[in-house]
Amino acid sequence: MAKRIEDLKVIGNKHLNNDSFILELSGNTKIPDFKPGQFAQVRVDGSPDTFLRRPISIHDVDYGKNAFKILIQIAGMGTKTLSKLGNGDILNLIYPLGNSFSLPSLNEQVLLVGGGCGIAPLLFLGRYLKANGFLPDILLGFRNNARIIEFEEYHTIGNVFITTEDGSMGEKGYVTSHTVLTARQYNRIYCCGPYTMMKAIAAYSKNKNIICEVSLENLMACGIGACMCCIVDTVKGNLCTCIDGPVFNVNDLKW
Amino acid sequence: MAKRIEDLKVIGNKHLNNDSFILELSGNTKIPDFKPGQFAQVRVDGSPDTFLRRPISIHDVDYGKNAFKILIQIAGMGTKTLSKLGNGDILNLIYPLGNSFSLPSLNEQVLLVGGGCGIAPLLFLGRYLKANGFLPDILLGFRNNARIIEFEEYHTIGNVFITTEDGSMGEKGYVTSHTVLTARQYNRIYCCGPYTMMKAIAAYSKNKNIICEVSLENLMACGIGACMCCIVDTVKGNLCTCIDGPVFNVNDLKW
Amino acid sequence: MVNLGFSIGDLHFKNPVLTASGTFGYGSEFDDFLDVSKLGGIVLKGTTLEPREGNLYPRMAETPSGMLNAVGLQNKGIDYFEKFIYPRVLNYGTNIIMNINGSYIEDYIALAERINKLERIPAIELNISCPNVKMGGMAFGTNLTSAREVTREVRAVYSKKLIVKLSPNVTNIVDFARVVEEEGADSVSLINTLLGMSVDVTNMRPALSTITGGLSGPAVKPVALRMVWQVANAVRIPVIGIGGIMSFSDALEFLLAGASAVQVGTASFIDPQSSVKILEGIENYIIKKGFSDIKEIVGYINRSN
Amino acid sequence: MVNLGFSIGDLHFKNPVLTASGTFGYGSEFDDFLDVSKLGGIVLKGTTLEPREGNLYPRMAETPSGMLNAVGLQNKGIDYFEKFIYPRVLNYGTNIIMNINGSYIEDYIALAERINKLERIPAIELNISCPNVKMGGMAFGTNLTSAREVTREVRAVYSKKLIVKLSPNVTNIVDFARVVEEEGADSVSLINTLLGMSVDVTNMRPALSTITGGLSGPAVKPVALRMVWQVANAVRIPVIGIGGIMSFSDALEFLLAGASAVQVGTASFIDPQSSVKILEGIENYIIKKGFSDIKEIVGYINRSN
Ligand SMILES: Cc1cc2nc3c(=O)[nH]c(=O)nc-3n(C[C@H](O)[C@H](O)[C@H](O)COP(=O)(O)OP(=O)(O)OC[C@H]3O[C@@H](n4cnc5c(N)ncnc54)[C@H](O)[C@@H]3O)c2cc1C
Ligand SMILES: Cc1cc2nc3c(=O)[nH]c(=O)nc-3n(C[C@H](O)[C@H](O)[C@H](O)COP(=O)(O)OP(=O)(O)OC[C@H]3O[C@@H](n4cnc5c(N)ncnc54)[C@H](O)[C@@H]3O)c2cc1C
Ligand SMILES: Cc1cc2nc3c(=O)[nH]c(=O)nc-3n(C[C@H](O)[C@H](O)[C@H](O)COP(=O)(O)O)c2cc1C
Ligand SMILES: Cc1cc2nc3c(=O)[nH]c(=O)nc-3n(C[C@H](O)[C@H](O)[C@H](O)COP(=O)(O)O)c2cc1C
Ligand code: FES
Ligand code: FES
Repeated sequence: MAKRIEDLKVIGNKHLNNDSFILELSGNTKIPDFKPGQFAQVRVDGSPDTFLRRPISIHDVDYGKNAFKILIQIAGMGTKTLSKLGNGDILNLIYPLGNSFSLPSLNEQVLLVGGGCGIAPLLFLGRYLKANGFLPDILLGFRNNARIIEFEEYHTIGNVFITTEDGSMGEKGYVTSHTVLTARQYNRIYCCGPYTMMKAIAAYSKNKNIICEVSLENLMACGIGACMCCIVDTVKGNLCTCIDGPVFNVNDLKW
Repeated sequence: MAKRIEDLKVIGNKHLNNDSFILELSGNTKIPDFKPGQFAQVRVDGSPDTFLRRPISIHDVDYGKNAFKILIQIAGMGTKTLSKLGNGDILNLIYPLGNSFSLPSLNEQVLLVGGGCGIAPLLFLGRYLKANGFLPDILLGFRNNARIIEFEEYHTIGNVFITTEDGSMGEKGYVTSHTVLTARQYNRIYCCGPYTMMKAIAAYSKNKNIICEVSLENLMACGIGACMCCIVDTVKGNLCTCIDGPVFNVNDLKW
Repeated sequence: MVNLGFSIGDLHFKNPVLTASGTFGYGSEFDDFLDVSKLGGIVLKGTTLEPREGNLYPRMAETPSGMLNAVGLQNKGIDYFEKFIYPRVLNYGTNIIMNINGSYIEDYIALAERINKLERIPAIELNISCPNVKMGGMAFGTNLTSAREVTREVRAVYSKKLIVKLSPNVTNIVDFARVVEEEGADSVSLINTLLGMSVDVTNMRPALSTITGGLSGPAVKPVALRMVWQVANAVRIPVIGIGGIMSFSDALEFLLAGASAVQVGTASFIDPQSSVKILEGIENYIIKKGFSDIKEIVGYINRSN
Repeated sequence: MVNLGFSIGDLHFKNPVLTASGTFGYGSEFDDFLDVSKLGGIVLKGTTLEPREGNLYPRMAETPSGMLNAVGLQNKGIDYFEKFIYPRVLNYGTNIIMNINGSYIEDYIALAERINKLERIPAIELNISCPNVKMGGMAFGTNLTSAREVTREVRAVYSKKLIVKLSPNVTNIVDFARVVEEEGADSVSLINTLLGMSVDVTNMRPALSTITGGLSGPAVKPVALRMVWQVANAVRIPVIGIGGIMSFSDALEFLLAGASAVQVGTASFIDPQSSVKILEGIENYIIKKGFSDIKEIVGYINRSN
């Protein structure tokens, strides 16, 4: 799929909580056929502290409306500046970038695991899986119930399980301690979230011989395989998160 | 008068033509007693190309409303960014800065000469003179009638004479060729505008032994006399435009 | 019609906009965004004799108007290049320049010999900012003797155009330009990255795995421009200006200061089309200013002063 | 209560935030904005033996995340200083440091002798980035012999604290730090400005009357930080970090890299209250990180690595 650089129009900015928001974007040209797990390199205008683009996952796609969404959590000045965008504002993107989650084989039991804003790519992945005949379980971890975002959307895709660190919703603890992981058998896990969470899920999967793919969030400069800044140490040597990833099979990672 | 650094609120942004606009500003504290000719160092937020503050003159003051105006002409990214401010936006200023135009002596015939956005400080000066019992003439030069700005306001202060380079309004030519300069006798001229214009007016004044003060627009870093970047070569040596000026008697300048 | 071309000896470039090594991959990464044949040339990613894995992650840190990198020349080595990459870049329709790197002078020599035989590579850019193992890791390009030696030895085995890329981390860059000119360099390009550093205050650790790294981007432009101006006034060979060029106006600063051409680096990360946009901007400027040949503006500030 | 103080020998500073020479005037310019007695110290505008008019206008150009200046040490000379300025700065309630400059070693010596007698000036900062007339205008601070000589001669006549301010325009700043330490400097401060340049593309002329000038501001921070880290690891005397410090977080990068204190320069132009805000930010950080003495964070990145 050809990469492109394009000015898109903000047609929605929904604030989910103090530091998470969803931008809906649309353009004059037909949006590309996204694959789940792909991302965009977003130019942040009007932020003197933000020199480089910011990588942001594709969160949701509406081909009928010719629009798609990105879910962003404020981490610093770049994302903060983006949070102030309003309808009609222009956002310059290089996209779609990166590889994608692989499609499961027939009859595989699939689990999506997301933590914090790591849930961003999972919604589109979930919809994609559902469209392809899968009924994934979804396990989401948050700090507390005030931090829970987009939770309803996932119910349209499959069974949703929640953990919060303080037990204010769902099971108390981290995703890795959720009872569903012992109660049910999975053939394949897709995971995105903080590194500690992904590593724990990777260990769990390896232990149980479950196929596991994670989406990494390494620091990037170019996003298109030109700078070699975003590397991850794999069994195949240093690979670029931006073109060889962001999705990796955990067996390829030296975790 | 104590200088201050303050967040002010934009309570108006009136666009005069493609590249000139007037911001009205108000704050929580009482605005200072401005002297005509003073300026502010304006911080430009959200403009990666604008590292330093931008010096902008006080254009008009409304003590009753506790508000004042600045008139800005877009020159580059800094002023362009300011042009996009809207009501309720915050503008950080260091002000009031600089010396001021001197008050004329009793019975002096006074002329204000302005060109382009150099008219900015003259409105407040005019009001100030009027409040002190003077009836100044005002001679304004513009490129063409589309460039004429704030022309009506000056009628409330004194007689207004206009030149345009193409003759589309007032006399055709530059301010220095306007017939009022030969028709009337002045004791004192205050001038602000492009350097070539100020130099021509300075030469005219010296020739006729008229007291002439000009307001210079040198490049500034600090605006408070700390960096010595804004100097002007005078008979007293290098002086700072920001604290020894911006208003200078042309006899002190080596023009 | 304006003439935008420039030459290094008898090697002609259709225009003065090239891409900088390490910031444009092997060119094909940008195929979706621009037509490389429009450019004056492209300098490929740094190549070494043996494959290199480069430095540990994190290799990059954002800084005010710039970035630090510590990629450490990750590349698959010259063998892989010859077999798999060279066939791909053969038909680019622009000058393909190889950027060569080594830890020993012998590495550079071996590379230059190999590349001398690659018909479609008309020039190499000798990156002398690499640590010289025999000098305890001090960069070849920060020691006059090493700089001289490596240039001389490569010159001896390499018959096509030799561009030496200078390091800015020196007291007097003019000395280095003169030395490599003396040793037969056909052109100098400058600057490579400034040695910098960044600390992650939240984690109380260096931002890069290597602690220090190379600074690039607009932040370095004033230093790069000063060095290009100094060097252009000191040597006769063409000077290629590099450092923080984001816009056509930045490129023009270098040309007016004396550079015959420019390389666009970090800008390609922010806008992959930067190089072609810069080229268009230069052409428009020359037309608007009433010139007909780019040579008329090269070094203009020296003439008007 | 956290201890923020640091010392140069027996000279105590109540906290590690000073202002940089040439960016804070004589202090009184900032009276409306802050209480200078809150600061660890202020370094006055560069002083010379004779009055200087400085360079022609334009002396300043904005650059990406920074500025170039070519003020050229405009000041009224030491006589005027003693008579009219010294009486004003006497009672500032903080350490007042004089920044001294010359074209000949003799100038520095004469100045140091004079200032040695000024009771309320406990330290001088020796600016060795000035052109050495006897060396054809090459800065004292870019030649090891000149740097050594000027430090030695000033040390011989000056009995209070001697801070030598290093130039970043050198291949190896560590060599310079070591040399001035050997000659008895009590502290080093770095960096002074990087030599840079800017061209006005519209007018096709250099932006500064002097063509080249000194680059300061956030753009130089990565280079400054790298040099401070290198020097702090090489000398025993306290290192004062300078260069692009705009926020408390920038200041902390320097402290974590090994600086005992910092100077705030260009930041004071953008926010005249920068220095006190930075001080507050450092204090909060130390509390939040659970330390009680600033010394615990100085050079922290070396310990954790
Ligand atoms: C492929 C990919 C997809 C992503 N998708 C999303 C998404 O859908 N939604 C979302 O909110 N975020 C996503 N991220 C993360 C996002 O790019 C960063 O949060 C963002 O770049 C931060 O920019 P900033 O200017 O706001 O913060 P900065 O000021 O740049 O950073 C704030 C803090 O976060 C740390 N940080 C920033 N980026 C990273 C990183 N990539 N890895 C480790 N630490 C980092 C910094 O070191 C700093 O301490 C993705 C990242 C990648 C690589
Ligand atoms: C005391 C004082 C009062 C001023 N009052 C006003 C005012 O009331 N209204 C107003 O519109 N402008 C005023 N100016 C000028 C104003 O400060 C500049 O136009 C502004 O700084 C330009 O900023 P910018 O980022 O938009 O453009 P930049 O990108 O900084 O500059 C655009 C172009 O203008 C040139 N330029 C910018 N500033 C100056 C300058 N000071 N002298 C010479 N050339 C310059 C630059 O070199 C460049 O070529 C005043 C200047 C001073 C010193
Ligand atoms: C990620 C990255 C990798 C680089 N790799 C190389 C390299 O392999 N060889 C080389 O000579 N220069 C390399 N450089 C330096 C650039 O070619 C260029 O000299 C420098 O970045 C300054 O230009 P800029 O500011 O336009 O980026 C690299 C720069 C970056 C940012
Ligand atoms: C306008 C200006 C004038 C300066 N004058 C002097 C000076 O007289 N003596 C000196 O040692 N350094 C001088 N400097 C350098 C600063 O003290 C400081 O070392 C440099 O600006 C880097 O710090 P910064 O990036 O925080 O500004 C000057 C800097 C500026 C911007
Ligand atoms: S971000 Fe440049 S190669 Fe991945
Ligand atoms: S602008 Fe700094 S002294 Fe005038």
